[in-house]
Amino acid sequence: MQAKEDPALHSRRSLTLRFDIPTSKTKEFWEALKQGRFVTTRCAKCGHVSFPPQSDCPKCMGGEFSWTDLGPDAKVVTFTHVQITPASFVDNDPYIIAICEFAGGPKVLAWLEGVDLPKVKPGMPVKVAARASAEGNPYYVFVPA
Amino acid sequence: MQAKEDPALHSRRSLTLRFDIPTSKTKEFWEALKQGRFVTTRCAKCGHVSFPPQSDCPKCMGGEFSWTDLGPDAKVVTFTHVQITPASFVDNDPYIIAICEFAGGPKVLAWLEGVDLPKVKPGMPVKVAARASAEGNPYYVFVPA
Amino acid sequence: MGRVAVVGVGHSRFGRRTDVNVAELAFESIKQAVEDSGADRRQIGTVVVGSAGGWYEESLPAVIINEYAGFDSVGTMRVEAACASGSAAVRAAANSIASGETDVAMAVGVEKMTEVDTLTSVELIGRAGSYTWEFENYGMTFPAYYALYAVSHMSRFGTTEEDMSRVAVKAHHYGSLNPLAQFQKEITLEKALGSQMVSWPLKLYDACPLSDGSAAVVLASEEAAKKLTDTPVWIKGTGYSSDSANLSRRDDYVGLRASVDASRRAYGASKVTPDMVDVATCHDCFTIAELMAYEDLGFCKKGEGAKMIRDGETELGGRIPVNLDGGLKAKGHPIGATGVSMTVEITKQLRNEAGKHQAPIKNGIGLVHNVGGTGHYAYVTVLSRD
Amino acid sequence: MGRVAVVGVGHSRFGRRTDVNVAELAFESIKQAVEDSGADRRQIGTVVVGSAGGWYEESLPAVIINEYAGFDSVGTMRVEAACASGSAAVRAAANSIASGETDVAMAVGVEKMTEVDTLTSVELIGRAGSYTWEFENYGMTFPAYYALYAVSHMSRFGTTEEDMSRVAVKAHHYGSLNPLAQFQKEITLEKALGSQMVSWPLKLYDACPLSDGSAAVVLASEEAAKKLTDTPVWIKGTGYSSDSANLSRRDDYVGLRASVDASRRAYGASKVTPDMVDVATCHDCFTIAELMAYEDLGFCKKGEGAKMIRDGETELGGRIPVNLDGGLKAKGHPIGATGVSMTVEITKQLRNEAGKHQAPIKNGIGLVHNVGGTGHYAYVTVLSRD
Ligand SMILES: [Zn+2]
Ligand SMILES: [Zn+2]
Repeated sequence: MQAKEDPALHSRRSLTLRFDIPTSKTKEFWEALKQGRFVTTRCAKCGHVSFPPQSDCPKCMGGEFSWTDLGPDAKVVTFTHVQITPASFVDNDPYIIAICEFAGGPKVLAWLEGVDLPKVKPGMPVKVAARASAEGNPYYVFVPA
Repeated sequence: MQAKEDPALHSRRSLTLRFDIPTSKTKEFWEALKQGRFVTTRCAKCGHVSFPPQSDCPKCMGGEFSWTDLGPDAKVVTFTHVQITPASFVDNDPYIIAICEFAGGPKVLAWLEGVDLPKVKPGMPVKVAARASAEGNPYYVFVPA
Repeated sequence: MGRVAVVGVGHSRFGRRTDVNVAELAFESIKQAVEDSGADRRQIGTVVVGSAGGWYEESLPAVIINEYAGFDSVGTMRVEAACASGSAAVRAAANSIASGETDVAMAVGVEKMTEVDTLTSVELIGRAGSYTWEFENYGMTFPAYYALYAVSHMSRFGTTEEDMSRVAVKAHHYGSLNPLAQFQKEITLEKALGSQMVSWPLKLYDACPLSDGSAAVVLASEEAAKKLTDTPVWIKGTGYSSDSANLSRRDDYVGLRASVDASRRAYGASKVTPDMVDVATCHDCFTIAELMAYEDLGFCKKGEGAKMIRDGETELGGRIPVNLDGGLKAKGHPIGATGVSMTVEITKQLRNEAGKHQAPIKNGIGLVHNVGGTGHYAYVTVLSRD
Repeated sequence: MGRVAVVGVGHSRFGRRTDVNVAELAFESIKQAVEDSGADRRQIGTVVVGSAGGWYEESLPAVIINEYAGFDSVGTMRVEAACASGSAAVRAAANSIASGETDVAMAVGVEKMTEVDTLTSVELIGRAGSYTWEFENYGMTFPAYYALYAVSHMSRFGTTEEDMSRVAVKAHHYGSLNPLAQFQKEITLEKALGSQMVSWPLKLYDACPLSDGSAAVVLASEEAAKKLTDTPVWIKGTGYSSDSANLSRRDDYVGLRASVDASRRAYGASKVTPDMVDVATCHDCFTIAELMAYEDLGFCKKGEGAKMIRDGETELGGRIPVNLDGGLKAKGHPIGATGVSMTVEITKQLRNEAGKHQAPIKNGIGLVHNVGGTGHYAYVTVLSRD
């Protein structure tokens, strides 16, 4: 270990990055979510269902697709409880993150709310629910079924 | 051109980076500068003079060196006047940047202060001068000789 | 070294692409390149992604792009050589073939630069030199870097602001012929000369824009190429070089030593001389950069770059047509995409598929010149019809 | 593909290196590697720098490092494969030789992670997956990524928190024998088990630290290697793979498919089977990662990783000693340096120069396993004395 008192240039310039991420290709997902529906894309050519939704098929590269309902029922595949959070989440209490699988369909990662850690088990039935951030951004969480 | 109204996720997370840059190997440079002297490294083995100063020789990879005085006299090699400044320099007025060459020695890039753009020419004699930022960080500029 | 050919090309529209995220943008080129090559996607053993990164939200672009495009379990990595990242990707993909790792590989170049505000972009590029010695206290910018060269070139050789503006006029003219270019309108010399000063003596119209865009090439070994296509374009020789991070350490400011070294190596490896080049893309991030490139690549003598543009020697029909796709200046410069985009352009030229901006092909030889930063990197590739 | 050998190695002390900037840190390894190789520095035609970047002020690390070390006009680029960036650099440098570009090349891995505060580091790593779908709204962290795997592995195979802590105890034991390691003190099982919870069930002692460090290797063609050294260590076979950016797209959470694929390809290319491996480095960014690696690399059957650590099979003297340098857990994990550091360690082991942590070498075969992210990338290299 080095001495903490090693000389350093404490930079007087900060670099702050905050991105505007295009959502034209997934706007139906976010709009359905605002109405409480959880949908994703199904390839018109090969039938592959993707999550996250994408307008180009990763299996056959086809560009034709339809939106299909996924929710709300799913079950927990795996999970964790995050106690040391990133800088941009310092105002959050520790949160449970779970990967949950929809019946016969894709898996989705999100917060699992409304349950204490010791009660969470793989296989636990959950349902997906819509939320909005304080800024009005839509997102989704899982809650016990 | 795309329509400005394309939907986007305006991220609610920002990433802010500000670095503590180790200066153990160049502290003599910064300390001499505070005392108004402009020095750099000279390799004990091959005599190569480096700027920026570095404690390992780029010519022979030797690790023995001494500090040698460079200043204050130099002349302008090339220059520019920066009118669109980076995000972290938005509070600065436009500035002249010049690369100046010390007599028989290395070149150095810094602001050229105390002269109007139309009067600056390649070959113009200048001298290096010490400055300190509002935060107390030492730096150097060129001024007309 | 086994021969490597370009067998498929893809290119997105460049510009302010607020309609797509980085993976969707890359996919536009990937799909075209795969279809153009005729290869089964599963033949592609390696995908190399060229991207400088930092401008957009995803920090592992290679992985995000491969997931989106369905490249499961492919060997992959990202490469960065500043504004030459795209050429570095082509190089790494070609080496993956030449070394025997795979028969078919893809290089994808992509950047998404408009998700942050303009002054943050200026900051990101300005930091890409020597942060400690040239940015922290002095706020270098990309135009400032090239302005230091422009002032020296003007002082030494009498190059003028008007000469530089001529490069912009040429670029916009050819941009108007390229439906994928960011700017598709011609401009006048007066408009260029009268545009906003950015870093004296460089003005807004001396500078390439901030761009979103992608490009992709599918490369193949000689054996695989001959099965896939009747019109392979061969990588005949390549050269790479670099120079100091600190501009203060450069020998002079009238040319890029890295470009000189890289081109000499590429000419040597390909046994080609500059007069054999039918068509070239030169790295014109600023107008002065294109003039210096003419000289550094041996298209003319040092100091005679301005004369070449004045005499129309780099126009369509001139001695060596340069940047017939509009160049970085008018086509746009999504950093990581540029080197791949140049490779796509020269491949199309050599296939006689460049449409309205097709050059006459006599020797079947084209050249790609791609600079990273201000000559911090240089990559030169000679492509050939045989 | 021509054979490529490691002919020189260099390695800095890992840890909180507030005494050096990124170029000074890289130079420590570069100088050692060049001297160890006996090569004239001018023979080195390519320098590939592996660094994830973002943690330190310089955005063109390859250029800054080459300037500092005096590599004027060398062909260079930076490569990124997240935490496998170092292995990607070794791969690219080796391909530069195998393709015939150069006879001697260098791969340098470096990261400087302590110039920002810890929570910013947590943020930087957490963003390196799918930013849009898994970070923006959910704040994934690196421990969280691996905790999702740990929970699944525990649930399916009965692996326990104690099993994971055993990996930490082993790592710290070997770290205590490595003077370049970040942590050089042994720990007890109780200390590991009782350490702060980070992302349940992973605790502080399940995680590698944030580190500064560098490593370098000089590689050479067969002809050049034989001139330079009597103890070349050959790159016998390599395998690379990748997996989805979104964790939700993975098939399961009990192993890394990318590691399985990469190791199968490396075994195939080198004609080596796991039982022939004398000594290995496995990517133990978290203790669960090491247990999964035993399984994914075929050192044991799926689900039996915990048994291997309980039975001491990966200790010095065991069936396949793993991470005798302390591993990422105790040696430290400067992201871009790690893959090169692993190559240095296995080279020293095969040369019988590993000092206090030397493994018995019977077949002359060692293995490097380097993962990027959470199996977003995997690189496996088989090294051999002949
Ligand atoms: Zn499909
Ligand atoms: Zn020396």
